[in-house]
Amino acid sequence: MTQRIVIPFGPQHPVLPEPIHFDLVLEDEHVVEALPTIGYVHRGLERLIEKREYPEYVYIVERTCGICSFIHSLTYCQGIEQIMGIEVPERAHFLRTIWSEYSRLHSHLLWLGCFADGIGFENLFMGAWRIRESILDVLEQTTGGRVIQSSCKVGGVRRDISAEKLDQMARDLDGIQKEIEDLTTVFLQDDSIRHRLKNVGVLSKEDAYHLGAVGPTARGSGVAIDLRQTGYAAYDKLHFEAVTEKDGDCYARCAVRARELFTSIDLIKQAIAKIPEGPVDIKVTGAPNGEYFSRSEQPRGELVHYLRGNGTKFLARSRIRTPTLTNVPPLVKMIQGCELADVPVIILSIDPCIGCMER
Amino acid sequence: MKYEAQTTTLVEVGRLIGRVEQFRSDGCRLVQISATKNGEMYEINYSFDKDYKFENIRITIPIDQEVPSISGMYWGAFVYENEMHDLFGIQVKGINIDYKGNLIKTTIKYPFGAGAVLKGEKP
Amino acid sequence: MNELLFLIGFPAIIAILMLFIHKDKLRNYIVIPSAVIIGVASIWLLISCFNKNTILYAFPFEPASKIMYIIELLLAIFILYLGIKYRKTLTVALVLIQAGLLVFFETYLSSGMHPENNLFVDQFSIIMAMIIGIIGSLICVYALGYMDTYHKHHTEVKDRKNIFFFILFIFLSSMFGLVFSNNLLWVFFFWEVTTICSFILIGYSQTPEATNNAFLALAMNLLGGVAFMVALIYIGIIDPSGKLLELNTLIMSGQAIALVPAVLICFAGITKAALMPFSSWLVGAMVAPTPVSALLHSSTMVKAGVYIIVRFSPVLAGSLEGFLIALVGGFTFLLASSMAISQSNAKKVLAYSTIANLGLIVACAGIGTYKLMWAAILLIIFHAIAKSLLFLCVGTVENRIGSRDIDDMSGLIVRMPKIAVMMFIGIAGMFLAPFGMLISKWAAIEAFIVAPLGLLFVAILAFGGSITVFFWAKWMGKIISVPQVMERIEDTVTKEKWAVLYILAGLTVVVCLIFPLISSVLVEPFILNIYGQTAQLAQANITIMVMMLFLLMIMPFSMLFYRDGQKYVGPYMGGMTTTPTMQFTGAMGTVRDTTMGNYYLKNYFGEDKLFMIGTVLCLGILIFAVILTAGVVL
Amino acid sequence: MIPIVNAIIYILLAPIIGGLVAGIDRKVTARMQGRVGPPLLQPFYDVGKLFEKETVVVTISQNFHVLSYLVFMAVSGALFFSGGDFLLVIFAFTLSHIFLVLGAYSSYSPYSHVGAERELIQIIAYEPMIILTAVGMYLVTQSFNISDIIASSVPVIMYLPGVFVGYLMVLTIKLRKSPFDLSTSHHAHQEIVKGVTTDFSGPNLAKIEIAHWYEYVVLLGVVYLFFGFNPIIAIAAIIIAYFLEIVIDNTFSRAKWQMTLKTAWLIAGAIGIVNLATLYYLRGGVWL
Amino acid sequence: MAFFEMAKTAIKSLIHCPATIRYPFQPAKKTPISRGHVIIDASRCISCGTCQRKCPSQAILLNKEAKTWQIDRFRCIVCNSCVETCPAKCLVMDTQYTAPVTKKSVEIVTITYVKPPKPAPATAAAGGEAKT
Amino acid sequence: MTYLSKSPWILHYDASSCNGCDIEVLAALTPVYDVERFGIVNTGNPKHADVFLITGGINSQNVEIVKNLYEQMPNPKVVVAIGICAASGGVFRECYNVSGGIDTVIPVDVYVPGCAARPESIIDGVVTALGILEQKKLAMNVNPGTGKKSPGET
Ligand code: SF4
Ligand code: SF4
Ligand code: SF4
Ligand code: SF4
Ligand code: SF4
Ligand code: SF4
Ligand code: SF4
Ligand code: SF4
Repeated sequence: MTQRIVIPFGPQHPVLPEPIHFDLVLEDEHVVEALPTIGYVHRGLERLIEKREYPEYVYIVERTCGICSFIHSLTYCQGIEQIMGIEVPERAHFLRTIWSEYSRLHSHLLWLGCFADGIGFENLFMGAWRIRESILDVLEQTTGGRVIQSSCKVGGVRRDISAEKLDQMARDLDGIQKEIEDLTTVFLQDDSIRHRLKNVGVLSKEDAYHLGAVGPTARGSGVAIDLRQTGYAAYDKLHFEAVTEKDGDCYARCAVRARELFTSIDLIKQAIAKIPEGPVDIKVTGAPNGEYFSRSEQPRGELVHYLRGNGTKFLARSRIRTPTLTNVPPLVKMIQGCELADVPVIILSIDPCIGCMER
Repeated sequence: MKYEAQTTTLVEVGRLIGRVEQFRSDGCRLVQISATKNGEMYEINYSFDKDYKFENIRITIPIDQEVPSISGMYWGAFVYENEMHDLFGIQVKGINIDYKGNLIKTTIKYPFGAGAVLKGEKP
Repeated sequence: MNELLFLIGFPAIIAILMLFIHKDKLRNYIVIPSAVIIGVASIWLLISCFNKNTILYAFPFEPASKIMYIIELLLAIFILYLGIKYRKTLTVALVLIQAGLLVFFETYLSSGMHPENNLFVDQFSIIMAMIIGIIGSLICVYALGYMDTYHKHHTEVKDRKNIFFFILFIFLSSMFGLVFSNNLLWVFFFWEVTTICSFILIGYSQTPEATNNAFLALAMNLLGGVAFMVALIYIGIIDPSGKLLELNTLIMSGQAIALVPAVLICFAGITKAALMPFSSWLVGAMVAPTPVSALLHSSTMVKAGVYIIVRFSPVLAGSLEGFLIALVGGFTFLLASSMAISQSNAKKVLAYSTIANLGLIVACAGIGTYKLMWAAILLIIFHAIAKSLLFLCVGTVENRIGSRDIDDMSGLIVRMPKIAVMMFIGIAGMFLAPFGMLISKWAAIEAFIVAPLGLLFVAILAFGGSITVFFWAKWMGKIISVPQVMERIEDTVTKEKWAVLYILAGLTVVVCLIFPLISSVLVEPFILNIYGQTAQLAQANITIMVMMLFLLMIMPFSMLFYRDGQKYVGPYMGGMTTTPTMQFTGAMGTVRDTTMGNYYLKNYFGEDKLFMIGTVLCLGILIFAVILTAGVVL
Repeated sequence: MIPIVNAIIYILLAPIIGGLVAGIDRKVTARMQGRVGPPLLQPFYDVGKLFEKETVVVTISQNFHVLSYLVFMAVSGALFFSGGDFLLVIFAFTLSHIFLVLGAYSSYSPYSHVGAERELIQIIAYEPMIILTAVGMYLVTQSFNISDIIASSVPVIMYLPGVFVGYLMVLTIKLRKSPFDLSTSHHAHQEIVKGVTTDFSGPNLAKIEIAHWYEYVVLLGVVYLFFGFNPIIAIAAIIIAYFLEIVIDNTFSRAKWQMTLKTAWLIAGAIGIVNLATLYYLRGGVWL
Repeated sequence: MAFFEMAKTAIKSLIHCPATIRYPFQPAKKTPISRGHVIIDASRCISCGTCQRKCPSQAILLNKEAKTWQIDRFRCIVCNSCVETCPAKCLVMDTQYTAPVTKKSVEIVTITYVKPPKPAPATAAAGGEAKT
Repeated sequence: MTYLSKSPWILHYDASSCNGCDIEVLAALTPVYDVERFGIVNTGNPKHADVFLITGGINSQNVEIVKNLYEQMPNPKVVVAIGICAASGGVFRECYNVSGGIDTVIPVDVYVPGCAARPESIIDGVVTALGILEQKKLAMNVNPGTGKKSPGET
């Protein structure tokens, strides 16, 4: 009997910026067994709900994850607003949408970079993150924070963006779009990359759907789930289509994200063109009583905040179901039988965000 | 801004599997499973979605009651069910990949469960 | 001549003695001194004959030949009986054909033959005699201890040690006979005896697998025997006087006459040397107790095959047939090296490596320029020493840890440090500069490049040589990768075993150091004698090699400097903490062992696929060569 | 005498040149990525730093393997620059690499282990091509001796364009540049962390680094041989070749081992051998 | 076969100026609303304690008796909550981030606000607003 | 002046952070901030690292990991706690699973505040750490030979 190689892959591992662990069992470089261990980032923040009043809990919620921090706060606020029946001013909805899409841009670029790093393409990593800095600049100029925006609140948003700034943002986006085009061409055309991504980590459409894949992981397999279609925030006033690819391999998931960058740019431009004038928040009084599953589309897919109020300032339960958590079963399926070199590629291809997955 | 319509149906524990099977055969996907402590009872929500139509079924169980696993129908349910076990202490019977309490290791046992004592709190 | 007769006769006498000794103690008392005597005798042969080129001895032909004829017929009957008993139709058929041919030869042809110089000795024979006499008898000594343990572990195998040692010494005797006979008929006799010896040794454990493999070996070697016999008949027909039966005359007689028998005998040599497509018998022979493997691989049997081919090399040189034979060797080298990558069984790795190296030797001999012949002889010498050392090391390890799997040898450097170091030397001897095998390969490259059609072989060497690096290096790696805490378990190895291993390990190094001497005293005169010119390595390179060797020997002392001031930490495990025995708590809370297997790249270097390719390729070439030869004859 | 002087000069100067090359490499790479990059002398700072660190080992024999790696790398380079036999240089080169591999094996970390196995795959991938390079040089100049090859004023490159292409690929592997940075990598992160060097630290790692520098100089020295007829062209060729390697490094993702092996053997087998066969034919050898 | 897709960008970057901001030799990127650290105008703090209550990270500790306002900068997550909720508008978010330190410490400020004797509190607050 | 300060190699580990600080650490490596200007390389391997950049408030499962990584770094080494979580546990300080700051597990040399810590701030933090690294090196010269043999070693 030849021996197998057992590799503790993670929790600390340079291709995984976040801690997660796999017991990899290899024959040569063929993965015959891969079981994940999670829990390295579990903080237990959902129980802080009992110690923070619901308006302050936004600050906790947006620190579920530093990448789509804004969308967490948005989803939470929308949930509370629904329970309390608050009508948020229209301009606030548009601003939320704009910031959401900027978050998506920065998240996707970040992912493209990490992904390039995972397949050993350093220059591309640098390229993606260089472009991402211009997105972060916009976020900082409009919210005061690079990664933690602190701009959403129950009842609207904390800050407005001036008309001139909005114009300038729309203009800058053209330049960014050009740079992103160059970047994504490399991702989608270069044969050394295709060799690493094509037919790697294939997830069939049926598996994707029934294993609970969401976001680009699902869309890469041809399952067109995109919660923005439900028309929350200002998405009901904007036009876009869910980006899908058929093949279900790493390349398809990469292509979905690459193409979504352009959807986001387009959505931002539409929103800037259509944004109405008016106030950006309303005063909120009282306390939520009721429950709601607030859903939204994060860069990684469908996010669910289950909120349950009991009429006091402290909620009874907040449960955050993040896209990464539900993308783990498909990941476990995909990783069986791949090559060692594919392991980081496949793991990264679901764009795992352990921070929010474990809360 | 649109809020989506959501329905929540109460189901008896015994009929849970039947209902879930129905969702599966209707082509719904499993959105999430989550537990909530409600007094001396646990509520467990199973949420499904098909074409953006959100449906939720809910069972209510006493703290020490076992629930059946739905991982036979939805393979991926094991993450939620293990999580539910690790955080609430709810026993789930027949999970396909049973971590036996090792999915999320916590400083205190069943931090969301009845009687969990948080930091800085007195028992 | 007395030395020759002594070397042939003495082991035979000891062999017969062995048959009647059942007491282990007593056997030890006889085997060890006689091994020493054989070794000393072969050294004596060296001292007395090294400067005399070819010496021919006129040993009376008739009576000896008659005895051999009778023995051969008896052996044929013996095999026939076994073949029928085990229902091996192929074997039976081959024995019948061979015996038929033999009877034909003896009745119709041999009467008029009067070869005179039936025994001879030259530098090449001396080299072979040294290999047989020293390495072979060392293996016999080693076998004493090994067989004890073997029977303790394998109680199901009937203890037939007396027969075992009987055959072992017969083997040595017949090998001596083979290299000292100048009469092809006699060569054939000894040839057949080695075949049957190996047959019995391979089947020693009498398990179904062993029996099958023994018959496989037998069948393939009988096939070679048939070819040999045909060659003899051919010679008998073209030269009824029997003068051409004398090896030296035949070789001198030039291609026009000697090519056909040469090709046939080389075919026999290819079966015996287990080149593709006949490699499977040698791999199958691994079921035998390890000393047998060591013997077959290093000093006897397969060496008989290449010996005869190298002998005929001057005849082959420059002919298309020679090129084809070389091609078989070349492909065997490439493919067998590749197959070795996919093996985790240490003995199989050794087997494939042997096959590969024999392939290389045959490739050299087939092209047959003087430089290549020089390289071929060097390969024979270095291979014999390093390979026997390795087999015996594996045997010792196997005796102790109960596995011959390389993956199970991890941490051997801690568990059995002395053996591990010796194994290291053996492995290094097989593929690293400045050790012997590498010197020989280097010589081969430099020789092929100026040989006709050489580029192909240079390419084969370039690829095959680097492939070799892979499987040896990963083996070395396994030995020194230590899963933290391990206990030392080598104290039970017996004194004789140690002695044998020390001598062989010492030889591996020393022969490298004195190889310029060996080359100038034995190999170069021999080649000069045949070709009128000879090859040698440039003086500067030799100096550098020797310096490297010294450097290699000094380097380990650097460890002394590192004894203090070191901080020890566990290996990097992705942040996981490990126990001293390298376990960590993995997913689902299970405790896992950190195991590490080597790579086998089965999809690329898998045995089955490559063996198919090799068989088709080499069989095709051989058939072509046979048709070509037949064309010449008709 | 001259050979020994050359060897000594090599042993003293090669680390300096190699370190500078590494520094330039990092600087140019950084600029290709739109960054400023480290100072030119950064590799020296790194090595200096590593020597200042404490020695942490998993097993004591690691020290021995690394030292041997360094020593034999220097030896093979010295052989090269003293005009020795090309094949011997290659064998010494292999020997030193085996020590690196053994060092990796000795640490019993799965990451180094996989790195070691991959390093071996790389060795079998590139070695045939290096030997064919030597053979090509022989066919052109009728000698394996570096001194003779240099001395002959034949424009080797004219006869061996295919071999040169093959050699460039070997260079990519040996310089551990993407796409062939399988076993350990200077840059982007790898699934096997740092592969063979994972469990080396401090002074040991510094020695590996210095050995790399020695190696760079030898490898670039071989490029020189192709253009040996004119030193200026040769230096230019070295610069261009190295620049090309940097560009390749920056425009490829990492290949898997299967791809590496296939590409290397295909290029060595196809381009290299065809080139040599043609040459053989031209030189009046029989076919092949 | 499409290789060297990245070459264009790589060569372009090589000959162009790097994107790097040479911090600390060049000033850091900052915007007028960048959240750096909270500063207090101790002369206007009315010791109401709102900031302490609204701080999600409990970085602020107000001691009414000792008249001190204390901030632990190693707890403050610069969320701006205190600044937004302070009724006296005496807290400001400065754009300069807190410098790294080797020892954690808290910053204690003595509140120097003196209640204006006569006018009613409402007017005082209004006055404060008028000033800004 | 030693070479240590010219070539600080970092190891980054996310010990239960929200990612905010981690992506800022990564951002510091990328073109706009390019810490390689200071010779900083993100090694991803404790055995090569001099500076341990650690984010997050450390949950129970991470305690052993962090200690292990710290242990595997050769001396002299410094630990830089990046972000408020790493300094004190931050907003999650009261969470049941957060031990509250890196200094509850291993000694911390530099605290870099911010939520998330900005890349410039991280640069400042590493620069501060270099001074400490130098001091530690000097202390090591004064008191060398800390190495000891582990049991079972040959
Ligand atoms: S979000 Fe997760 S995957 Fe992406 S960069 Fe951060 S840690 Fe890595
Ligand atoms: S999915 Fe990841 S990126 Fe998105 S909010 Fe969650 S943690 Fe952040
Ligand atoms: S080691 Fe194994 S094969 Fe050898 S004798 Fe013992 S049991 Fe038999
Ligand atoms: S560690 Fe390597 S891949 Fe990561 S940013 Fe630095 S140079 Fe790039
Ligand atoms: S701006 Fe400066 S660095 Fe950039 S290209 Fe011009 S001179 Fe060079
Ligand atoms: S900025 Fe936020 S965290 Fe900091 S003191 Fe104010 S409220 Fe507290
Ligand atoms: S700072 Fe503002 S909120 Fe805080 S106590 Fe003073 S006045 Fe009240
Ligand atoms: S300090 Fe803030 S940004 Fe950093 S990890 Fe903690 S919560 Fe996230």
